Amino acid sequence: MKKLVSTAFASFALLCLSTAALAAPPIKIGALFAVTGPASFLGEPERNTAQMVVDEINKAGGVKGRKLELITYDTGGDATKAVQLANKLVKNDQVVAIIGPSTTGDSMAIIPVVEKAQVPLISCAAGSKITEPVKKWVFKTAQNDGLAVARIYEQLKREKKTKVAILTVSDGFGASGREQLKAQAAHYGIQILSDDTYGPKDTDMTAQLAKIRGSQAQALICWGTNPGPAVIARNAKQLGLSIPVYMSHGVSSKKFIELAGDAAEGIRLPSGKVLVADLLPKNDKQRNSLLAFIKDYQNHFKAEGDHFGGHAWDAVMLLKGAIERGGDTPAGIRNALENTRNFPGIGGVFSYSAKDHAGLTKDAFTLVEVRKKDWVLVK
Amino acid sequence: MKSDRIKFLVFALVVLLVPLPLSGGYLTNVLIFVGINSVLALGLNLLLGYAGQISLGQAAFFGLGAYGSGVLTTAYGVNPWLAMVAVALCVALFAFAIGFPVLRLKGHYLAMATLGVGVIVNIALNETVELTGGPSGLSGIPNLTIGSLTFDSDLKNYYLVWVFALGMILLSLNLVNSRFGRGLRAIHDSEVAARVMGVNARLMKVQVFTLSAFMSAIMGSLYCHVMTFISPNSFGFHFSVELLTMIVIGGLGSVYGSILGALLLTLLPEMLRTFQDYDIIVYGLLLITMTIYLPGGLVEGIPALLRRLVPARKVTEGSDA
Amino acid sequence: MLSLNGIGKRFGGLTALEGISFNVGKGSITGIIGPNGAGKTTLFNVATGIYPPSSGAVLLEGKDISKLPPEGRARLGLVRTFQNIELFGKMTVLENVMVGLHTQSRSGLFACSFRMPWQMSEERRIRERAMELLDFVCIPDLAGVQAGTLSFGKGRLLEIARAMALEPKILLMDEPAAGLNSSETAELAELIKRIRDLGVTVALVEHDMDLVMDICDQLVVLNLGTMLAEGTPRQIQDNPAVITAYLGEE
Amino acid sequence: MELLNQVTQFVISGLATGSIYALIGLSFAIIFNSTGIINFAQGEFVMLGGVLTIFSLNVLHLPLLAAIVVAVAVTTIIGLLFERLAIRPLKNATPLMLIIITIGASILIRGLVMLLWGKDTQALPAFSGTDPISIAGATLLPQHLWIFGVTVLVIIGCRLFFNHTISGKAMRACSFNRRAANLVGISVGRMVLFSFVISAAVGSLAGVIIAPLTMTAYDVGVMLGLKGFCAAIMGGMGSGLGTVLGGLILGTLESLGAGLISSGYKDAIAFFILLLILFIRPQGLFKKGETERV
Repeated sequence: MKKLVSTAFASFALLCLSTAALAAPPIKIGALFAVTGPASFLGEPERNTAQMVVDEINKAGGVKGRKLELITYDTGGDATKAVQLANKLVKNDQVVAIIGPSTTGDSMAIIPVVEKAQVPLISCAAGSKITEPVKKWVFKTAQNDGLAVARIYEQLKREKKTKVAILTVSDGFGASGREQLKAQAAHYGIQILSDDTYGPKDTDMTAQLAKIRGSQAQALICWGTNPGPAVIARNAKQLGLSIPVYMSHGVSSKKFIELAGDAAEGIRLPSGKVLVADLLPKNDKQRNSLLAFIKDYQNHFKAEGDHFGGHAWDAVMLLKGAIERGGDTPAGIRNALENTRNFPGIGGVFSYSAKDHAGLTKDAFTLVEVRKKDWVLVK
Repeated sequence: MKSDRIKFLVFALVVLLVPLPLSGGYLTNVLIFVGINSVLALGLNLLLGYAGQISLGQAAFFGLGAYGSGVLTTAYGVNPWLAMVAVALCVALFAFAIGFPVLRLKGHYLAMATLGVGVIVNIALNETVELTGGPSGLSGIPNLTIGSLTFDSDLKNYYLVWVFALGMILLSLNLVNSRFGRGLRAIHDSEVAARVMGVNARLMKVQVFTLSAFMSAIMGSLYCHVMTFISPNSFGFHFSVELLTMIVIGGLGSVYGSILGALLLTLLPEMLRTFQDYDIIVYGLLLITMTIYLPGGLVEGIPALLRRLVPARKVTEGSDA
Repeated sequence: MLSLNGIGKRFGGLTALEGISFNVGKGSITGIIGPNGAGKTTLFNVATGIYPPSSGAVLLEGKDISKLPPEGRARLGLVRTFQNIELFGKMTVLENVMVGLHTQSRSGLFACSFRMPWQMSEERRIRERAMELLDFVCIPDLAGVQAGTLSFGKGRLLEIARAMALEPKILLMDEPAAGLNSSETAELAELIKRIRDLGVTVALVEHDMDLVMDICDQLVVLNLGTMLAEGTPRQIQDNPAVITAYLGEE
Repeated sequence: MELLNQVTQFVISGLATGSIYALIGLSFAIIFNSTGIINFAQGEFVMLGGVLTIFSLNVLHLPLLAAIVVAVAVTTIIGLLFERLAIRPLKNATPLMLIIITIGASILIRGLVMLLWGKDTQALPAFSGTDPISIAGATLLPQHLWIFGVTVLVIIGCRLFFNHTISGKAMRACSFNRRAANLVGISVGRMVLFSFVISAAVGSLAGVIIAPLTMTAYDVGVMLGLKGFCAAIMGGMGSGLGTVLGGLILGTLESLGAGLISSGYKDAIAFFILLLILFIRPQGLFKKGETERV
């Protein structure tokens, strides 16, 4: 009898607890992604991943017993819309933090909004000027372009190649890469012999490549997102361009190999480790996160998770950690974020500090090469 | 004449009172952009709805205004108000210069030429990286100030933008109901007849083109100071088409129609929240169905619908009694 | 008044007009007649500057106006109406006439948008003058009607009022009686005479021979782009070449 | 010597790209010639050709030839529906309304394709391999030869159709004078429909044969359409050699501009030339002037 009462009591208590957990209002997180428009190749996997991670967290009981509610809006890659929607998240939805936007332009546009409203922002865009100089409320998960550039230049230096040609796409991604390529060249003793661009919708780059073929360049570095680089790979093969071709992390997905076909063979690029998760040594810090992300993404979307989705994964997980440690107020979350150390994510191992809101080192990138339609690590 | 004045006063009063119940909320922010888009749409409507000359490059003038002010104030520290006036005058001059050859063209050729101007300006904004920051955009543009008053909140910006907008709306209303406006409408109906009536069609077309460029440039300057960040893809072909959609939906050849169209299309993403990815399809469908079934836009369509409904109800009431 | 000197006009390889020369006397009513395809409307288009002539010159009061655009010629007092009535259909009848008064007023873009005082008084003046003109063609009651909804006959009257608004020295009318019934044509004849009595020279292209013979002082006959004859209605009626052109070879 | 080699390559590449523009330009001209409409949704027909072929190939697992036939057929039906649903209902359409409607249609088609097949770029395998062919020190791909070949076939086809068949002659008659054509018993409505059907077929065929080179996605139509339109304007909107020459010149100038002047301003150069032509010779580079009749 006594036993029965205590069991009943215990179960009642448990029931109370769980209803309390259910009754607690969810923690609202805002998300802005360029799901449509020219940057949708970023926004779509990011939105998918963010929703997926939030669902997984809620399934596992939420954060400190409270559910997360993700409120996602599509910016269409339009700065004006991004600002309106950021305002909406802050003022109407009263979110405690915002993840995204996908592009550097959208991110730069909404920084004044979040700074003024004092809501932490974890951007998923790559441009280094988002967190340089450091803004109090702004963090980012996507690796800085500068890190990718450094990775390529290091390799070239090792191979004693000093003359390069660069070919960048004329959008935000390419412009930022171009800036970094030019800024860091001197530091690695590299000389840029030709500096060309192409339009995001161009279908033939043989003119630029023929010009590069005629120069003394020892390597070609191309900065763009699909489909441009695939066109360049094909055109380079058509022209019989013999120098090694380096791409950016903008095309580090199977899609690039699929689009470029045979022409992709031998092309190298810096990539987040998500591409080569199964090739990583057992003791790699990121291994567990990477494998979990890839498995989840495969289960949900029957597709390969790429590092763009990874940016959103990192953003949500960093936020989860920050809420656990700092509570559910914007200020608490911000402080906890800034104190995040050695968080193994998809993009790399994050360590934020008061002086660094980007949180990654160049170890975030590995250099990979296409061999037999798959990626291999460059030793 | 009198009733036009009263209509405008009521409209202005509504505009000035609307933000009060919103208490600086999110909607205030959206309404700032409604104000900007209203004037942009109005500029295009003067050109397209009144004079009958299409432009698919309106976003270029808006962009030049925004970048002109943005660059002058950030890189050269020019006084923002001075920059606004100087830039608007330069943009107007530019429009005046290209207006003569461009507006000699008609119909599809005119559409293509204005589109070409838009594309070239957009490429120039993208490529002059040293000046404009290129595709990554231009940030750190200061807010406008008057004395010690800084326009740094949504509410202040709302009144800033709408004071300009109301002024331009009033001037446009005056214009379309005058000798000049009659000339434009005459050109729209029959350019040959208008010219035979002694209307200098070529010059008037260029003048109204210049005026719309001037209005767009002023709004561009305001936009850059409100946003404090600008990037070239806000001023591309896509936006020109959006402006076109606004006036087609609101009402070609109607000042208030332009504003209605701007209001609806700026709030549309809000209303289509449930559709998410489908809004691009809704745009397309709206353009087609409105042109086929409601070529006068909503300003003509709504009253027509009401007229059709009201007598219908009277009949039913009568049959009840 | 209006002199055409050796006017020729070619479209591609097709010759529409060749060697047309005649004078329209001041204060007269001159009729230009000819079978279909004779080039009458083309001649009007050249005279009013809608087409540039391929050869020859157009002189108004002795001054060469060949290089002027239509609006420039209108300002000098050379005004026309159209065969298929070119009204501004979406504007009201009154507004149509007010467009005709365009050359009688000066307010530009700035004055109009800022409602300068002189612009306001000019606007009032134009409005009053437009009403007078509607009175002149006897349709003052239609002032507020949308022009596109007018019957053909009323449209014709409006077009004439609008043309008169320009205070023309010479008015060219392209088939004014086309599409009118007989009573409307009779009214038109009266109206044209009243216009002439105001001191305006009139030239008209017309198929309605009764009308032409009734009101014209002088006739010019075109055939296949060339001038066939010139003279008073009586002379033309008896001209064998004209009879052949109209009735064909026996 | 090296410069000469480069220039040869620029020219050859330009001609290859130019023939793509030419083919799309031809499909513009077909509609314009019989209706006076510039179809701003023309680029979407091109896109549909490529996207539908890939869909038939990858999802329906059809062989390449069958996939192409399906793609062209479906696009043609879409062209037909477009004319029926969006162009036909307009009474007394002004050019302005037609511009707005065709822009609306292009947005709609693009949106539907995006929803149905996603936003990813996809590639079609080349028809005859990817081994480059060397010509005078410059290289081409076998796919370029396909494009040249199809362009030539389409020109010949148009010639034969417009000059030697009843329907073709009737369509030309409509372009000269609609009212007169109607009077002699030609159904103008049917000819307009015809022109949309043929143009959709040609456009989608262009889309199919260029897909292995340029790859395809829901939004490739915009730029290709604009360039095709430039080509057609340069050629004076004719459905023959003029447009083809226009396309080839545009492609070559673009390629030379990218190679010798500035790759960033490549498109600006193309549009600048377009503007110059519109200003100086609105009737196109190869046509004699005609006076507009009032």
